[in-house]
Amino acid sequence: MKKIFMGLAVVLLTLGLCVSTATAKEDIVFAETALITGVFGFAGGELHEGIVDYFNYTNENGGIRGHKIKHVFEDCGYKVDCSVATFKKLTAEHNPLFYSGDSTGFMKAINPELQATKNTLMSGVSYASELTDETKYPRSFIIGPSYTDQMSILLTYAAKEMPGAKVAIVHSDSGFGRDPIEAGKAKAKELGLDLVEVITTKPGSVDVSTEVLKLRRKKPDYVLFHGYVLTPINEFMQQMKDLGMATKFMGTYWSSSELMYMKAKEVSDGYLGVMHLNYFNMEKSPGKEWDAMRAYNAKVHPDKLTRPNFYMFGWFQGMVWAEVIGRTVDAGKELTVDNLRATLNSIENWDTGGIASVPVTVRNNSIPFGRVFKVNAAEGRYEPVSEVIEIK
Amino acid sequence: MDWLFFFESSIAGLATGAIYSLVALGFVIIYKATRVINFAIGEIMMISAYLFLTFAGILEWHPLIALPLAMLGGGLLGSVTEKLIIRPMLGESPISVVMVTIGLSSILVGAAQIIWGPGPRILPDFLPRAPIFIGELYVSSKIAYSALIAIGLLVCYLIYFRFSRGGVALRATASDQAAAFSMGISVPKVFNYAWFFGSMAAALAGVLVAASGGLSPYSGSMALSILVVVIFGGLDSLTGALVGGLLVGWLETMTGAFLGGEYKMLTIFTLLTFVLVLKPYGLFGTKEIERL
Amino acid sequence: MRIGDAVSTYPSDEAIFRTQTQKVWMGIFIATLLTFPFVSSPYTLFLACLVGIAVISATGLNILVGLTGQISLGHGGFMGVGAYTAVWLADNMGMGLALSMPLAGLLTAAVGVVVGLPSLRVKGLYLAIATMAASVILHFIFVHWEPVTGGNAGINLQNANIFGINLNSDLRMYFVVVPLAIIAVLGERNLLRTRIGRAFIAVRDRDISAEVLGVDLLRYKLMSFGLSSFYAGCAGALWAYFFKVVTPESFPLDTSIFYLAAIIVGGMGTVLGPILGAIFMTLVPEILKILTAVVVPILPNAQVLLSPVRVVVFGALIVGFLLYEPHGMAEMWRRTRRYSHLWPFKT
Amino acid sequence: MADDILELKGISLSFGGLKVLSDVSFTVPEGKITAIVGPNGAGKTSLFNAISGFYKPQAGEIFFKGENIGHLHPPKRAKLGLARSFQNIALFRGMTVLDNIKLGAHSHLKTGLLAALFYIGKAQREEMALREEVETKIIDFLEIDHIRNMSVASLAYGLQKRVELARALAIGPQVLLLDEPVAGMNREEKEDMARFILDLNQEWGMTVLMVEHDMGMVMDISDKVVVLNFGQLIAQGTAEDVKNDPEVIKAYLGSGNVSDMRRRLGVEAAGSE
Repeated sequence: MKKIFMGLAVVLLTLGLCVSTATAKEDIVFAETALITGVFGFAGGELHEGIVDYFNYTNENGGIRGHKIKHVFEDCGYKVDCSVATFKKLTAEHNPLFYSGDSTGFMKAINPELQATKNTLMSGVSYASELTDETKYPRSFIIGPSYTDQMSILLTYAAKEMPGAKVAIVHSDSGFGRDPIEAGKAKAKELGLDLVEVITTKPGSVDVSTEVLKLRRKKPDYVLFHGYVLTPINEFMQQMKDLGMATKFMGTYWSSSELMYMKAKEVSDGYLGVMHLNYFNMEKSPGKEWDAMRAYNAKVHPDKLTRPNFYMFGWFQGMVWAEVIGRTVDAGKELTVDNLRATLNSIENWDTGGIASVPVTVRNNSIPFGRVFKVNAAEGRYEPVSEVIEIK
Repeated sequence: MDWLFFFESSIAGLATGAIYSLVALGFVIIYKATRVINFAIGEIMMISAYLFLTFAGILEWHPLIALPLAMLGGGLLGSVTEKLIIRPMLGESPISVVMVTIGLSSILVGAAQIIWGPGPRILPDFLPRAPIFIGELYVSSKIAYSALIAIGLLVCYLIYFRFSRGGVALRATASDQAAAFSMGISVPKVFNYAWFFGSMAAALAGVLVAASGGLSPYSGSMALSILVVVIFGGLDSLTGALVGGLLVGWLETMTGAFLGGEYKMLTIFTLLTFVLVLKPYGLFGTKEIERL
Repeated sequence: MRIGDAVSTYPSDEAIFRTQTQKVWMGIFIATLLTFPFVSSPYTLFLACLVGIAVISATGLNILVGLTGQISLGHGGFMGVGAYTAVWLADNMGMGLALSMPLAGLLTAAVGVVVGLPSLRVKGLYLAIATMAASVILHFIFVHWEPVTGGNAGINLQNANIFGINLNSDLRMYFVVVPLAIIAVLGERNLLRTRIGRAFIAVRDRDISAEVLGVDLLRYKLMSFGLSSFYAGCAGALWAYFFKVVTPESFPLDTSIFYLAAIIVGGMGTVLGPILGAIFMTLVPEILKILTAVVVPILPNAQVLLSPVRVVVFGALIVGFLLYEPHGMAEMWRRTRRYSHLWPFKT
Repeated sequence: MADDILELKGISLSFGGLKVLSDVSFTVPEGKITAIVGPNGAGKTSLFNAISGFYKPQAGEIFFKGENIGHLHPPKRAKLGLARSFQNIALFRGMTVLDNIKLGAHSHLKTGLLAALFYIGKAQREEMALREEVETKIIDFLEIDHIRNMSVASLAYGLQKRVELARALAIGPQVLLLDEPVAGMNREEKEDMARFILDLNQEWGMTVLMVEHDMGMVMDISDKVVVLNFGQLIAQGTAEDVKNDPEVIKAYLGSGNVSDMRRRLGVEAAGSE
């Protein structure tokens, strides 16, 4: 046993020292740092499949203006140094035109390199507010509204539905959780909302009964969650509903997935989520592309009857870049970063055929639009309850 | 000062503390017998909660069957751990043994992801949900019942270790391994037994924590607070585990209530630093006598 | 087969490289290091820099844990202090790496000494938790001291240069990191040849006896904390220069555990151990990825399916080493070397 | 007295309720071999620990060359020249024999951290001077040159004791405190050790204070014997005086047959086993 173990260790080490290099292909290359493991694994896996499926679907239908897409990726489990390593490796080996990154930390770390040397545009799973500054992040793009914008959309909705409403913000004590809080406070004030409480919790699984005690006293009309996926939002809702409170609950992108009604069941009824995409599971089809996506999914994954919106995010991410390539090719321009960037910035009122819930317009290095959706727990779906809300 | 809020928070804090005490008890039992700091205790909690989820949520067995089975599962996990990776480490430096348990926690996290998937889960409701009011005082039902169950097991453990043969063997081993061995106590058996019971306590706590806080493969990280509890109370003191658990649970909750959640870790770890400087072996821990 | 070495003077007996063969091997090694960046792919070059930084940090931790026997879970936090300080100095004072890194190291050393203060009263695992408390407190400071740390968003390094040379490529970083790593390791090796290194080991092996024999415990424990933190601070500074950004999440508790694992896998208390450990632990995730890639042709979805397996393997490696080779890779290396010396005779 | 290098006055030490030493006073004459004897649990090692500074006596004073050193921290006492060995060999297992010995010289070396890291001029010169001194004075003297590069863990018991003695010598002792230097040794090893101690005393003029159970050796080489029982000093004087002291005999035997005890002491004194 000991010998086998030592032998294995030696083999591993030698393998590591001779990392092979491969040659780049002519196709359009899309590279990705995937998030299959790690704390983000629950979403990363689906997101990754969304990207993969979209590219396969596109390639099966002749590619983008004849260009096939080659998709390469590696998993990093939400670790910055690994992501940077993967970026270097994948860009060196495949020279991708597009890159899907992961954490905010990675987006920041890679920014100087991204600007300096590579012919690559990047998007990622980060909606960090800081990335909306195009002068600082000219090669990065947020596929959707930033966290601040998401929060603003929800607050706008609340202010419209109940002017002067009492609002509480609950967020996790992590980089992600703290991101839009200051801006959110300012926005609430601007909208004339009464911000009665801001609560910080540890991320992940925590007991929230004390926080419920606080909210019980402040009696907010709305509680806005940011920085969570599912827990402990369900617990807040459960306990506050048990207490007979009429508070409405709302949350930003990562807290607005199907997990809400799938896991928290009837407790989640009436929960409000902000979403720039449509959901996989809708009462009626929002458009042709959406139908195609459903059909393709049914064909290649017959076992997957439904998909969380992370999958939609992956699909949409692929779609945005495909559109950018398509438009650039149509305009007869070369596929360089600058041309692609210009094309991207020129997108105005693009109809995505039902994938996005809003007409796509690019502004502030992002797509600062969204709609508010409401959980219908009995039916097991989100239903749109607002018009498109734009943040300027 | 809103006294009602103060008392409500205090009760919530003590209830959390009771669960901390239970995990800490499991931790201390293991430490007392085997001198091993088990950094994987959070992951044992997590796996046990997943076992409960499997039995009660997926197989839809009655919680009264599922809960003991999950505890048994947790206990067995502890026992197997002891046999496979702790026993061969006998006599190695404490750092190495700690690292073994850290390695184990990584294995368990990965295993949980492979078996149950990476997404967050919610346990099926098995505790009464109606909020409890004591006069004006509101207590969240889940946390109240969890605390009661935790206290129940705590009492059972204390009685058991005080009076049973196994308990005596454990205490004998804890105070002097060689002497215990020469008195005919099978020390390896005691080790295994400590890991089994210690992990079982953690298992129950894991289910209770997951019941109110949800569950994911990374849930085990909550055990950081448990480390504070056991160091605070003294690594080898059952009393320390009980008192430390309640105190740390209370303090953490009060910090959250009056200062904000971001100060929780800061407060308990700052407190810990002070305690360590003033009482290097915790409030109730045995001072190791140094010899030349 | 080498038979023996005849040395006639004390300096030659205490030299680091005692034989001609060793010197030759060392020359080959240095030559390899020099040519490596020009033949490697950008990815391996990146990894090499990462390994270099890890070697410095692991060597620092080895001084504290391996040589002096004080367990620390605060190493990641110390690296954070170094990283923030270096970036702050570079951006606000316009300093180059040659100045900002040592200063960052010194500040971190000061922090380390303060964190080490309980070490006189607190031992073993109690100390481990006390140092963990320090890293929690440091993390809090990173998040909340916004004017300096940039709070949540962290700070970006605008001005990465050394002696006026812009450190904007991995190649340049390589030629900064690798020599520094060599200096760091030589420093540790030299330390072991002097009274300070002996005092450290004495404190580790039998602290009380050491005190009676003339070693001032507080002084050497704190010195060890300080020196170890200095290494961590410098490694953190290099990390910051390498990634050009520091956020509160750059150095989580996992970092401390990673380095502990590295020195244990490598072999605690040896000079070679932290080097091998740092290389191994940095490359393991990469190696596992390559292994997964090998399976892909057979199992197209392998990368997705096997990703969590890597987490398991990572843990299993730590456990495996501790069970089957508790003295780490350095011991494996030593055994191999002895075998090769005596070849063709059986040992 | 001018020629007493070490003087203990009224040392009392207790742990909790347990009295380990009560009011112990005696002197150690310079250049002589003094032995502390007494049954197990008499407090001999505790007394050593009090002299080294590891235990802080509740009462009493310790004078070294006429100066009260009772408040000094253990390393300071070592630097003054109070060197000792330990009952349960306290060698540093992670170091070679040579390094163990060198560690003894710790408090006399001056290399600072920076010099050590770069091993520049001064540090190297100091280390080489130390090596030379250790080699010529100690290693040659104690005849341990063949094991100098071995790890101490692999050494035989007798050799480990000898390395401990070497380390104590490297401290540059004014007084050498030896805690059971020959305990557990075979006869040959004992004789070697006794010869080293005598040589040290006679050739180097070393003052030795030792705790020893082996009566034969104590009686053979000691100039002065101090007897402890239950933490109290019950007799002191030359070996001959002590041997005949009825208190001592009672202490060793408990009670009863004095002549038998005397015979046993006498037999042991002859060195046969």
